[in-house]
Amino acid sequence: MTKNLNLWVIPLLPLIGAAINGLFGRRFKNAMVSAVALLFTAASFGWAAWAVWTVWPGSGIALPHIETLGTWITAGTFSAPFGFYLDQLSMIMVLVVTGVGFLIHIYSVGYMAHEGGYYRFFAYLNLFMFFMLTLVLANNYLLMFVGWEGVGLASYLLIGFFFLKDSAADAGKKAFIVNRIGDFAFLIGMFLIIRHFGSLNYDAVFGKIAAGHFTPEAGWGIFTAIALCLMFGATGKSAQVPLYVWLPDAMEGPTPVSALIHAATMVTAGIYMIARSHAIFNLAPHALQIVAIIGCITAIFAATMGLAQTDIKRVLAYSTVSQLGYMFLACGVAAYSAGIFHLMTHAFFKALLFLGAGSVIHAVGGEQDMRRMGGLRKLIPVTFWVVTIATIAIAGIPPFAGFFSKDEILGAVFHSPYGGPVIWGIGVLTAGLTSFYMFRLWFMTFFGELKLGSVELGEEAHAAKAPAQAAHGAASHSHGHADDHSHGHGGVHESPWIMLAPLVILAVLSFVGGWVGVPQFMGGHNEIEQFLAPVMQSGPAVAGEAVSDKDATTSHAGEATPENTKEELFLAGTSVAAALIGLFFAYLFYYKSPELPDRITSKMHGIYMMVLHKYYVDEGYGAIFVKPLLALSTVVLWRGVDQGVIDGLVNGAGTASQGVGNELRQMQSGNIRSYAAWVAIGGAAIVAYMIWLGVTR
Amino acid sequence: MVPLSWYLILSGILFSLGVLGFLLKRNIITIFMSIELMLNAVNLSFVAFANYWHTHPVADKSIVPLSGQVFVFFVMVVAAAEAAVGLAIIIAVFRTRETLNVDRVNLLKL
Amino acid sequence: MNPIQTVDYIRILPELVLTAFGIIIMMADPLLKPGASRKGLGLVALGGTIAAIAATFCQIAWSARDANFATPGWFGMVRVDSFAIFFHLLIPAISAVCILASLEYLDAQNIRSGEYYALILFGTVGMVLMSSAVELVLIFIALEISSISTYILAGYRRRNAGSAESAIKYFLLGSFATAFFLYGVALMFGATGSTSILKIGPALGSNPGLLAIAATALMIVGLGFKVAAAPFHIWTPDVYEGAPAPIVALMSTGPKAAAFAVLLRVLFATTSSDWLPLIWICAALSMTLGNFGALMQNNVKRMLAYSSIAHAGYLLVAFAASNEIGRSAAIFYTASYAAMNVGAFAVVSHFGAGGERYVSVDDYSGLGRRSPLLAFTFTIFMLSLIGIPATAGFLAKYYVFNAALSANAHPTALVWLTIIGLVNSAVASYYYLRLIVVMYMREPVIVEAPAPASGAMKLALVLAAIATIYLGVMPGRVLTYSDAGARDLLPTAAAAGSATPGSSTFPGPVATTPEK
Amino acid sequence: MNNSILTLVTFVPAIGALALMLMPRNDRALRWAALIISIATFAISLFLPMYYDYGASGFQFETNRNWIGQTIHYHMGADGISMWLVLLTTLLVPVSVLVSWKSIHDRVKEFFVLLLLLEMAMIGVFLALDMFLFYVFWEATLIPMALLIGMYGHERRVYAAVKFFLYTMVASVFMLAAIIWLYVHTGSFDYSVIREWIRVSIQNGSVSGTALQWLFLGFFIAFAVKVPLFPLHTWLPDAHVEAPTAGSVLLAGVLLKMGTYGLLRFNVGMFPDQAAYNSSWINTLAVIGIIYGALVALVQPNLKKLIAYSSVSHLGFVVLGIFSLTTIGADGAVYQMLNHGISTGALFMLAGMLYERKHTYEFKEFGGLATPMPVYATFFLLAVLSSVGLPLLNGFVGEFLVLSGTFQSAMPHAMLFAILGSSGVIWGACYLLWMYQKVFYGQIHHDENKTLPDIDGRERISLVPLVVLAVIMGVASPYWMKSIQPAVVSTLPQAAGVKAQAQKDHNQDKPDLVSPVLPAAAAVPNASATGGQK
Repeated sequence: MTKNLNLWVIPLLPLIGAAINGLFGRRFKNAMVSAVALLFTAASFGWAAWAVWTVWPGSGIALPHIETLGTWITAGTFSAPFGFYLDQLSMIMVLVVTGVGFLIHIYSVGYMAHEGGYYRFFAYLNLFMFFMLTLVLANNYLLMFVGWEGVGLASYLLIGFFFLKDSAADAGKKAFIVNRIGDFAFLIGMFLIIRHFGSLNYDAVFGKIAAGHFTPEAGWGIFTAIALCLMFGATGKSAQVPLYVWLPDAMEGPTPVSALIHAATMVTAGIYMIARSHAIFNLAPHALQIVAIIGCITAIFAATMGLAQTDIKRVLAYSTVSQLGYMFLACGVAAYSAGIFHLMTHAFFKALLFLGAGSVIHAVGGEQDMRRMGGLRKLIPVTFWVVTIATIAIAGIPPFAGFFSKDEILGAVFHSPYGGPVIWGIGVLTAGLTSFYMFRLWFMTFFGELKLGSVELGEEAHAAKAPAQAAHGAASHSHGHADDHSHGHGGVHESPWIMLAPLVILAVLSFVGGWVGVPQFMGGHNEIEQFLAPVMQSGPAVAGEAVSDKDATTSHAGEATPENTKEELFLAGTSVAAALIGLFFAYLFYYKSPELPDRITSKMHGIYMMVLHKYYVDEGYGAIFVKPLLALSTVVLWRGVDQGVIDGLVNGAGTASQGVGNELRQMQSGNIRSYAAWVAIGGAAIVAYMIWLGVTR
Repeated sequence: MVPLSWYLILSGILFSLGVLGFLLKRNIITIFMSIELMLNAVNLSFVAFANYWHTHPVADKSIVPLSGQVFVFFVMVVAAAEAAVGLAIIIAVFRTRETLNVDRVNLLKL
Repeated sequence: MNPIQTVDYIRILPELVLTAFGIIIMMADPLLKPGASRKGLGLVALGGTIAAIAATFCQIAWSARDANFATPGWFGMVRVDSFAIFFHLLIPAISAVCILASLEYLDAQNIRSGEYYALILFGTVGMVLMSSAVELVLIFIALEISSISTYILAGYRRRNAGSAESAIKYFLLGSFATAFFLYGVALMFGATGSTSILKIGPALGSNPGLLAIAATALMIVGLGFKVAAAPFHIWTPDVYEGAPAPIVALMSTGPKAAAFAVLLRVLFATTSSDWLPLIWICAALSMTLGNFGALMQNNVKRMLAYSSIAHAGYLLVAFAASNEIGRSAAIFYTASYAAMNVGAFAVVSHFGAGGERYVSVDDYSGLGRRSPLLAFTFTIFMLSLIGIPATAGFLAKYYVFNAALSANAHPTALVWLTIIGLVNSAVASYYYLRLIVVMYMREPVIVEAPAPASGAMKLALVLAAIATIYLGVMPGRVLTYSDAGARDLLPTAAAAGSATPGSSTFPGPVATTPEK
Repeated sequence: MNNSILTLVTFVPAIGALALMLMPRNDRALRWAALIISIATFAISLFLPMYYDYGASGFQFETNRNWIGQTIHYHMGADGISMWLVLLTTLLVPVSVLVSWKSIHDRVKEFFVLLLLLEMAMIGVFLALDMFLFYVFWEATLIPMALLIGMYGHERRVYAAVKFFLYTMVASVFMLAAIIWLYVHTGSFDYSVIREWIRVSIQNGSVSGTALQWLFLGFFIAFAVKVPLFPLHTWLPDAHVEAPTAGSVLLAGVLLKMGTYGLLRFNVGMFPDQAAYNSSWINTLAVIGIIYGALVALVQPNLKKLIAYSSVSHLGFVVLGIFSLTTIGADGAVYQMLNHGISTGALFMLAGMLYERKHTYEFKEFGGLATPMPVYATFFLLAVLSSVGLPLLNGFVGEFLVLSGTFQSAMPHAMLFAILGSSGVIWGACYLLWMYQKVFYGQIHHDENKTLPDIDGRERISLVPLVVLAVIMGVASPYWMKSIQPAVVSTLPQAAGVKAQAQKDHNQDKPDLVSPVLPAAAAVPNASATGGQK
């Protein structure tokens, strides 16, 4: 049974919203702008929900459900359609994107109420929704790439929303360019797919793999190459090592943007892409191994960087990077459904954390430095409670959402040939660190004394704050309004309900969201894994190594033998213990004896400075890539080759010609007798030549 | 009988003398005379050749070998015309430059 | 039978007409008040040139009726074939435009003498005769007629030292070179017993003796001088700079065309092609010396003089090709070059104003603003000289190089010559472009506006411009003429004479009659 | 109609120019007249896609009559490649007229006359099928352009104009030599005749490879300078910086396309073997151009110079696509020609509008302009995104196809070229976003910039067609491809010497057979039947 769901409407609705607001929004009142934006986002969510409900397994509609609207690009034998693809994977994604997106839209109505460029913000936000939905609904890589690049654009625009601030403009540009480096690899990956499959359509590509045309022996190199290219593309979008550097800077954008794009949706695109391409990855064990390693490194690396941050949003940013590392790790051990599961729960609690942080920032009048916060528990109780839920969720304490998904991943890692105990150990350590820095944030923000304006901040914070304050004067007069609100509130105040309502909904989801994946040893059915199973098994029954690890993951999820259960319980217990240890240290350092951190940092100054400066990665990239490149371009290529060598040759030829001309005309002495001599000599030469010719003949 | 080549060599020497005169003399009039010398050298050739062809008739009867002697008259007429014009020009030069030294007639150059 | 028939008079009708008009002017001049404008005489002269053209049409009509018209007349001295007729049309046309340009010029320079026009006509007689003469001594005489006239005309700005210097240089060096030519004629006479071009070819065969070779060399020297080919080009810049601009227009095109005609007749008289390497070298040298010499010139007349050396070089490329296409290309080139160069010098002569004050490149600054039409026409001529398509200069160059590349003899050498030529024409575009640049892209340095062009000048410019464009866009008819001329040049055709009447018939009336 | 339409399109601008010449010097009337003439030309040119027979390949609307003698013909014809380039030209000219409305106030008449003459020549270049005619039009573009730069440009305009002229003049004489050589040996100037002659001659061995190589190079150098291909590009930045806005728009939009068009039509179309033989180093130059142009653009302190170098980079893609010698690559190259005309044309127009307000292109004079000029900033952003190759805008389609085609190409090192070329997407983002930030973001440092007026209705009208086209061409490429593709297929090599390529194209029909590393796949029938879920 087929049914036309008109899937194209889902992305198109936000696009219409964006177009309306973008073209006419300047003349609209704020209410009108938000009405348009919300209406189209809600409609998109509604349509998506209806479509998902219609094709829900058991409805009799075959999945994946593919709809093609027309041809987008065709050349030679290659063609790419405007095609949409709905299966269990994209169902989850489309619901998360539209659902969380809609909530964040609502929140933004309150949060952005006093900012200039209100219409612009919502236009961009809707534009983002359009591209993100295109990304998850596309039925081919090229259309996915449309969304892929498009969300990059939206991210660029939204990060640079406060474009009067140089730091914001820089961050937007950085995000786009770093993403483009990943996109470059994605492009190459697509070329490889075209070369070997002749198409970019999922059904064609995966169909061929499923049909068993390729054995790992024959296709090993190709699949590894494709998988590595796609993976590198994903490291850009999903902020993995080495391309994660843009995400922390992206916090220059308004907080709802951070929540939507840089936590819940866009950054998970890479995970989605790998999960979508699992059929390819399964045939490329080396690539999987690399994915796992990158995910692992990113997770621990970002977690350590998160330890020393004092900017509330930056802590969350590094946390996001770290959690994305988890998801990457999940993909790397071929536990794709676990990755998607974590993606979903992460979307809930991380969006909640960002929005909560936004609410805090809103409450304290634009302050983002946690050292100036404290004791907000009483002043903004609703925010406090929702953030608490989110913090527990991300720390991985049961029965909150984060626990289930994280446990799922760690379990898979432990069993997988690409994971193993070492990587698992790092994962657990990361879990502990996560718990530590999240509770650190929690304690610093909500407990102790409110220290607004009273604390002498370190040089770092000054440096970071300076441009923002410099920008402030101009910003308050124009629509490019910085995050720090200027509608001077005397004291701290709770956010309006339009902002709190989404927080509450997300809090509920953060709490219950994990229950769809309760593992069997706990008496659950792990619904999400079963739900996704048809997609993840649409890949081939592959031979050799890939099959064995596939077996490993499925056995882990599928059957529940007694030994298994014991082991699972041990694993789960370890990760919960790590979370609790993290909580304890956070309590110790930031609640019980707040002077302790300073003592420790003064003792381990070198390491602390390194962590505080994020391992000098940005500086390193600058010194290794950016500066030499600019110097090369300016000195060698432009001034040297272009103006020096090439133009030098060209102009030199001109000057030389003139010189020759000048020399030649010296012949023209003006003296008749010398002229006659020329004629005579010429004549003599000609006669001599002719006679020589005649004589020799 | 004097062979043809003697005349031709003489003619060549005269012609070369004319050329050398042109190249070496500075007075415009002298130079002009040198040109006349060259023309007359040619005339000598004409006459010599005419005589030669007169004694060595060619197959083609339409060729009139005597024409060589007639040519000399043409050349002389032309030379006379040239002399008239040339002297006029020399006078014009003298008027403007007040010199007949050819080396000083070098306003136009490069 | 009277050796001189009526048809013989038809064969020299243009010369006769021109001479008659010249004499009328000479006789009328003393009757006019001294110091009065001689414009009337100029108009008479103009009438003379037009009459000469009409006379040529008479020849064309005659040739259509009389198949023997193209056989040599006047005791085998004059041969009016399509080749000659081409130049009979071209040369009086050049003179006509130069006279038109002179009408204004003489008033501007305050020159009041009628002989000027008479001399132009006599010079034209010489040139016209050169193209139809097939007898070396007659060629010599015709050459002298045209030369002596131009010697005088070159010095016509009597109060100007430069003009006198120009005249004396031209005169002395011209005579010098003519002596070489004459010596060549004498040697050729010695080698073959004849001075008729039509007879020396068969007499020499394909393996001429030493004497004939030396004779050819000497004639090349003389004619090379007249066409300003390197290394005999050296007089050109000085003479052109000093001579009156309209006269430069004439002598850079008319005598040159005629000399090229003679060169064509002489060089292709024999089947021997010993001279090919020489012409190759001359062509390469002329192009290079001319173009590079022009690069640094600041005086427009002098620059155009160097340019004319370069163009002689391009023309010689066609000679070097040594095939029928090449000969046709050479004939076409003379016409094209005449059109654009006469036009260019007409502009120079108008713009130079009294005493030819404004002849430096800088003086042309902002001309596009001060006198848009003058600048526009000048631009057309410059573009044509560069060789931009849709102008005569381009097609002329194109045919030349086409000929060089289709040559069977020495193909490699000719490919190189073509490349030298093409690179040269690219280099050349710099200095022509410089004039366009200053006219349109610089602000004027002279404040006074150029005097408005007189009607005659306008007519001259328009005629030249139209001819330039016409030859560039619709050259078809002129090309058929030049092709026919090239065919008639061939010694075999000439020897066959009446045997192949079709080839010696000027195609003009044949082609045009059905249309009328 | 069908065989006079091309003549009409080509010469209506010329007639218009003549009419303008005869008009009195009333600037307002002249502007309107120029606008009307150029719009009329555009309207006439719209007949081409309307009456184009999309089912057929080969040339259409042909007209062929004797011009000079029997051999030089007035032979015009359009195929899917030239038709769209003509439309691009006729679209950009009215836009250029609009954009020059106020910025040209001195010698208005000459300006528009030159503009229309230029249009005629450019259209002629794309439509001429007789090599002689082609060359005539080719050279005829030179003068109006040089004059436009030299008469209406900025400070160093004379240097730029002369450099432009000499560079292209020197290069095109080699093409002339090659054309003459071909004529001498074939007795014809007709494109198809010569093409056929070369094909036959290669088969029966009557023409040497050396000769063909020289001919190839003769054409190549003329086109490479026009493209411009590294290292022959240095005229371009100067010409662009100094040219008036309309000049830049047409220079980048159309004139550069003449080079790539020539490469495709003549170098690849006539000398397939040589194209394959030389593809390595040409592609190397193209890739160097892509990266080099981008890197140099990255450090330019001048808006227009940056865009000029970006053209070097973008045209590198086009050359790469052409010399991939694949259908996909060449399709993409043709599409990219159109895209570049639109996006870079728009960028130059935008730069010109800024110049009208600020009289400088230096970045240090700008900054923060998004605040006073929001509409302008939006248009600029769209143009930048189109240029940067964002999907759903036109630039992406072309770039993707070019790179994809190169990647699939059988030419040596094609994959390496494709990968290096793909890095262009990174560089493009770098310099274009850097530019955008310099102009629009940050604080306003110059007080006078705070009150800069946003673009007015005329300027918007001139920009809208380009921006709208950028979007449409980004989503509806098949509309263009259906005519481009057959033309490209019939232009690309079919000669014996490029069998490898033919084999390659053949293989692409059956992707299963493609990969040498996947031999197991060969025996299995098309998999999508079993794998696709329908």
